[in-house]
Amino acid sequence: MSENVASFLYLVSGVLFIMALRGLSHPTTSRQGNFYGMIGMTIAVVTTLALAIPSPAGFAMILGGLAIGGGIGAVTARRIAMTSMPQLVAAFHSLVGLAAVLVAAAAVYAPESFGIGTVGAIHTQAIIEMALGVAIGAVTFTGSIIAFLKLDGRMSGKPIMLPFRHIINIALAVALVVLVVLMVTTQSNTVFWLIVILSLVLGVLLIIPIGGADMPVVVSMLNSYSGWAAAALGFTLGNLALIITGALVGSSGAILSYIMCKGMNRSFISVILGGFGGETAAAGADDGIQRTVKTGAADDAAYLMMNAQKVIIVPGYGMAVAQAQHALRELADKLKANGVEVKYAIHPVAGRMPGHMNVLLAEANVPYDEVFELEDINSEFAQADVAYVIGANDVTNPSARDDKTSPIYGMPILDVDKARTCLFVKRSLGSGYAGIDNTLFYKDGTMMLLGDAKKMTEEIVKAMGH
Amino acid sequence: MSENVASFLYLVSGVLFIMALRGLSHPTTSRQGNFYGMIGMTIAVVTTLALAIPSPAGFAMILGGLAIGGGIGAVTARRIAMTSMPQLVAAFHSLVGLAAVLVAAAAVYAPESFGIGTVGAIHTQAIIEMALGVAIGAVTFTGSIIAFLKLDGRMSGKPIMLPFRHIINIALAVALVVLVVLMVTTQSNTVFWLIVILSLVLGVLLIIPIGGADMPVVVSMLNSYSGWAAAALGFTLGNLALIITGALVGSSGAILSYIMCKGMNRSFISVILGGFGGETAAAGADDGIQRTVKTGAADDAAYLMMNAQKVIIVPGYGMAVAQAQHALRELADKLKANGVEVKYAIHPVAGRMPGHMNVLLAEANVPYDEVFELEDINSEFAQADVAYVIGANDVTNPSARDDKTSPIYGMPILDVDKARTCLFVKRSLGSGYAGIDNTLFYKDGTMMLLGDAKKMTEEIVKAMGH
Amino acid sequence: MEDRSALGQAIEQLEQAAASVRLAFQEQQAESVADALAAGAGAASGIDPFVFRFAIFVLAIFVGYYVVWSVTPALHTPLMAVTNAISSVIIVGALLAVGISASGAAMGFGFVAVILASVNIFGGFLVTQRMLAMYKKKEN
Amino acid sequence: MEDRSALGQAIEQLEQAAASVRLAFQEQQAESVADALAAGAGAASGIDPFVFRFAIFVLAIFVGYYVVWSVTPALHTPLMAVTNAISSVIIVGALLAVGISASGAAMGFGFVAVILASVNIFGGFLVTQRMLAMYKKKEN
Ligand SMILES: NC(=O)c1ccc[n+]([C@@H]2O[C@H](COP(=O)([O-])OP(=O)(O)OC[C@H]3O[C@@H](n4cnc5c(N)ncnc54)[C@H](OP(=O)(O)O)[C@@H]3O)[C@@H](O)[C@H]2O)c1
Ligand SMILES: NC(=O)c1ccc[n+]([C@@H]2O[C@H](COP(=O)([O-])OP(=O)(O)OC[C@H]3O[C@@H](n4cnc5c(N)ncnc54)[C@H](OP(=O)(O)O)[C@@H]3O)[C@@H](O)[C@H]2O)c1
Repeated sequence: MSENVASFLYLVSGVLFIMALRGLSHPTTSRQGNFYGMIGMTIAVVTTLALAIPSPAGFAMILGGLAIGGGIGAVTARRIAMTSMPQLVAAFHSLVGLAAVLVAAAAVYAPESFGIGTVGAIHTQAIIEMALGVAIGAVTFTGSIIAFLKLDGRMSGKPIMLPFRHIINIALAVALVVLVVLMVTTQSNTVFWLIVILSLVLGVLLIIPIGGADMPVVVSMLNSYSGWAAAALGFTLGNLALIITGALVGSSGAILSYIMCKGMNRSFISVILGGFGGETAAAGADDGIQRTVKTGAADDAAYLMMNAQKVIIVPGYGMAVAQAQHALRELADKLKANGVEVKYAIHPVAGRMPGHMNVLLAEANVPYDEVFELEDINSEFAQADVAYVIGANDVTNPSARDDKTSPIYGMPILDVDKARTCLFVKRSLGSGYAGIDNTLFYKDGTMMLLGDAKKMTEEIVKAMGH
Repeated sequence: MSENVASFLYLVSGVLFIMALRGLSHPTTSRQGNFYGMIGMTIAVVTTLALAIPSPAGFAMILGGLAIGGGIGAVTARRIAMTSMPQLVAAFHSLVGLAAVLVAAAAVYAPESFGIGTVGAIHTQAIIEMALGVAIGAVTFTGSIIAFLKLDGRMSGKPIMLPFRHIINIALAVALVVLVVLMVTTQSNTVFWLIVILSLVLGVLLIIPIGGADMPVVVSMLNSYSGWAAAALGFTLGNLALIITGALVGSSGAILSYIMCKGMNRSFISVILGGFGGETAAAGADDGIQRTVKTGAADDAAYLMMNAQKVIIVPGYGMAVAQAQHALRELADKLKANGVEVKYAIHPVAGRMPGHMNVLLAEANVPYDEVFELEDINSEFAQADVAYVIGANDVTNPSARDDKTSPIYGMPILDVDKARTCLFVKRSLGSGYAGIDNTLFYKDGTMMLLGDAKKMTEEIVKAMGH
Repeated sequence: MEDRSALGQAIEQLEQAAASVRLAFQEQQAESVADALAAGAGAASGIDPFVFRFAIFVLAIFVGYYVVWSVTPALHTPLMAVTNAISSVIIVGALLAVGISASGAAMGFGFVAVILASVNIFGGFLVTQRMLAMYKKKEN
Repeated sequence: MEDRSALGQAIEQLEQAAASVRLAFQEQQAESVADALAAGAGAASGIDPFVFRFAIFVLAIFVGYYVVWSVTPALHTPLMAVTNAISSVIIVGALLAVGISASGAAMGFGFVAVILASVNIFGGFLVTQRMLAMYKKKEN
């Protein structure tokens, strides 16, 4: 295959990737989009094999690699619980980062095969592009591993704040620049591996000071990084598919990070500088003033909801923890069977990942046209009889709306307090992710249903059955 | 300047053009966007002059050309009435089309200067690209002239339907393909000019069967064509600025045509096949059934509005014809001074051009945050005391909503019939662009204010002054 | 003369590339052939620039699609005016025709094209500016 | 061997280009120099491919920006999964390393990279498919 044809096909695969993302603009077109993505990847792989036809041995290795990797990937994809998606994505990113490092290493050891010079005489431009790619790739690798460990609970979510960490990081960055210059002049493999090692260390140092709860932003940021690494290597290899895809992935991660930070009303800088959200502050009932809380049992909740005309369900992180989505769906079915109008209201940062609640509700077969975003449903709380808040907390906290001194002031919230009755399912009066007290618990119209989200919901369903 | 630097600068100017369009996503950023566009154009021009430094004589000619053209352009831009924008845009497109033809001609006569071969030995690929560019450019030229003449009333808007016109057009298209092949083989200038002439004829033939009222869609389509012509020549000249800009302009025109057709609930094909909207059918009062119409005078209207709490103004094509926007603004000011809430409701295809009403209201200094689009205001008519419909007709016609047999069935409309009282300012009970009767005129809550939009509005203002 | 030295460089690069390719070819070593080809890539890429231009064209269509859909309907009339103005970037071709062409006819065509395009450039941007200046916020 | 004839052609083109440029340069005629340079453009464009690639990169960033903003928030989790899957197009580099490289070390690196990237490709697309299959419309 000529290079021209190959480049054209790489462009086609880039366009298919664009269409893959475009498909995600609506649930009905999304599966087709994913399919475009698969075709794009197939075209990229086949084109590469046709462009540089491997030796039989090489071909065998490639097939073997695809089989091993594909097998692991397929099994993982089938087995993983939907609630572990954040961890999975973090783990996958680390693989992309490491793959980028290895591709760069291969290019250093066999520059001829990539058309970037000969051993000891690699073109300067290629070295610089490659160094960028390898550094970003290595940071992505170790950074994602830390994020994975924190998200999976295998490492404490507590921020680890080294003394002088900013100075250390800056020193590392300077050292990296010096090493790249050295690499251009000496063309030494040792220098290359030094770059890799320093970047790996940098990846760890950048992520450990960030609290476990901020990991979703980090995962998205690392997603962006993996894109830029791919694009940088795309320049080295002169490969259009890599350049286009890298830019797409880079934008995607950056935009999702931005959306998350905006939804939390925090600046991106403050997130990546770290030190936030390590331990959830034990706020709540202990703040001096004695306030009354109305608690209720499953029976009360069942009675209230069965006699309502309109119920709006507000899921949050607690629903994910308790895996309560299926029970919730049953509850909604019961209500609908009794002629109650049921809608779901999703806050942009409910849960711990963008779209977290949507994917769980989808898993429980909740039709997506019953699920509404904040702007579209917020005005309806005033007409609702019951707001059933299940495992959500911060996203309902009225201090974000009313209290200028609150750390989350300015973040948009779901106006559950406008509903006639507000049912709160959670295990305690403790606070959520942001660690601040929720005054709603002490409001007249609120009834707390203390307990695990799944158990409580199941009990309510049972109580309805009578 | 090296070609590399030049290409980079062309890319910069392309990006600036993207930012120019991006700026138009909001009125506050739009002026900055236009400024980016100017900088982009300056960079493109200066880069070209630096890349291929002209002789002193050539330089003088260029300056002269810029001065003459710039002068004409600037004066036109200053003098033109806002109501003549459709004509102006059509006239300008014809210039772009002709310029594209001339650039292609220059390339044929002096291929060396453009790096596409030598006289008599122009590269095949370049010829094909150029032929595409010149054909589209020529069609744009004559097509835009016809559109201009029809819009400016210098030519009847009546569709001119030649017999066998589809066959003639197809024959012309086939002839063009044959000529391009001939051009590749013979490299003859005569063949080039034949291509130009046939394309000019084709441009005329394509547009004359389209009724005057459909000209806005045509103008937008020709806008798109001028973009594709520029892009085709961009390939010939290997110029990034032309390629990027051509694609932008091409998309832009296509999307606007699509929006207009969708807003009118007609297919693009049916528009360009022509034969619609030549003579406005004299529908209305003459359809057999005797129906009663309540008419009113300026005093009645003034009384109704001054005692309203909320008035929604619905402007249409008649406001543009009568140039009533300034009087309308005065009326709104009077109402607001009396504590009446005033809003403007704009239908996507009100007037004869996308955004036609908005630009006229803006000219009359109506603040843009009092002006609402259909989706955002339609639910408010139910709470409005008065809907003041000034020169609009089709966009309020309830048969689009209720009557499945109506030719405009399915087109979204402004629900002015939901307002307590609906005041209709127009000169007669005649129909509008679509030529169909409006049942609203005979409704109970409707009062017709027959007369010229501007005069009637001024009289109402006077009546309010009492 | 800057032009001449640039040309000189180009020739040198081309010749080097050709020489190294020839050498590699003769030695029949697949790896070094590929390398040598790539070595000349600065001056002589193995990929036809048309492919790159086509990729740029395709991506620009995507950008155009999205950027135009993001334009607010209230500004559709200025959008028509401003796209008209920027489509006259065709003036680039006209400038080349006038500036460096050898043929008198080509210069003439170019000159007329410069005039037409500049009517559009100045007319288009100024009329857009005039329109946009009218779009105001409440009370100012 | 197809490879060899392609190389032969490339050499020929390069040499022709070099020769014609040299000729033109000697004759010192600005026009024909430009033409000759352009004549060689098929094999040897005057523009560094880096510039084109950079243009493609910039436009792709714009496309990415718009296309990702158009993703509905409800599908942000699948978006993360699918972008992860497509970012493993880095496998292209790994395939080159395994397939045509001379160095054993490079092959080894490439092999591991192929494995890692394919975990991602299969895992990413399949998990996305699994997720998307769950998004249903009312009553079906
Ligand atoms: N979505 C994103 O992209 C994203 C990313 C990063 C950060 N965040 C942040 O995450 C927060 C999301 O808000 P949210 O309202 O969804 O969650 P939240 O404010 O963190 O509150 C979750 C609540 O669920 C309860 N809970 C935990 N386990 C439970 C169980 N098994 N059964 C019942 N309840 C349980 C907890 O209360 P108890 O302990 O009393 O049970 C907790 O108060 C926001 O502050 C947001 O800024 C979101
Ligand atoms: N905006 C676009 O992009 C676009 C493009 C192409 C087509 N269109 C079509 O244009 C139509 C626009 O709807 P529209 O409601 O704005 O206009 P319309 O339906 O065409 O009605 C305009 C009305 O204004 C009245 N009128 C004319 N001159 C007047 C004057 N001097 N004073 C007072 N009234 C006057 C006319 O009635 P009298 O004769 O009784 O006075 C006429 O019925 C739609 O059918 C749309 O599909 C729009």
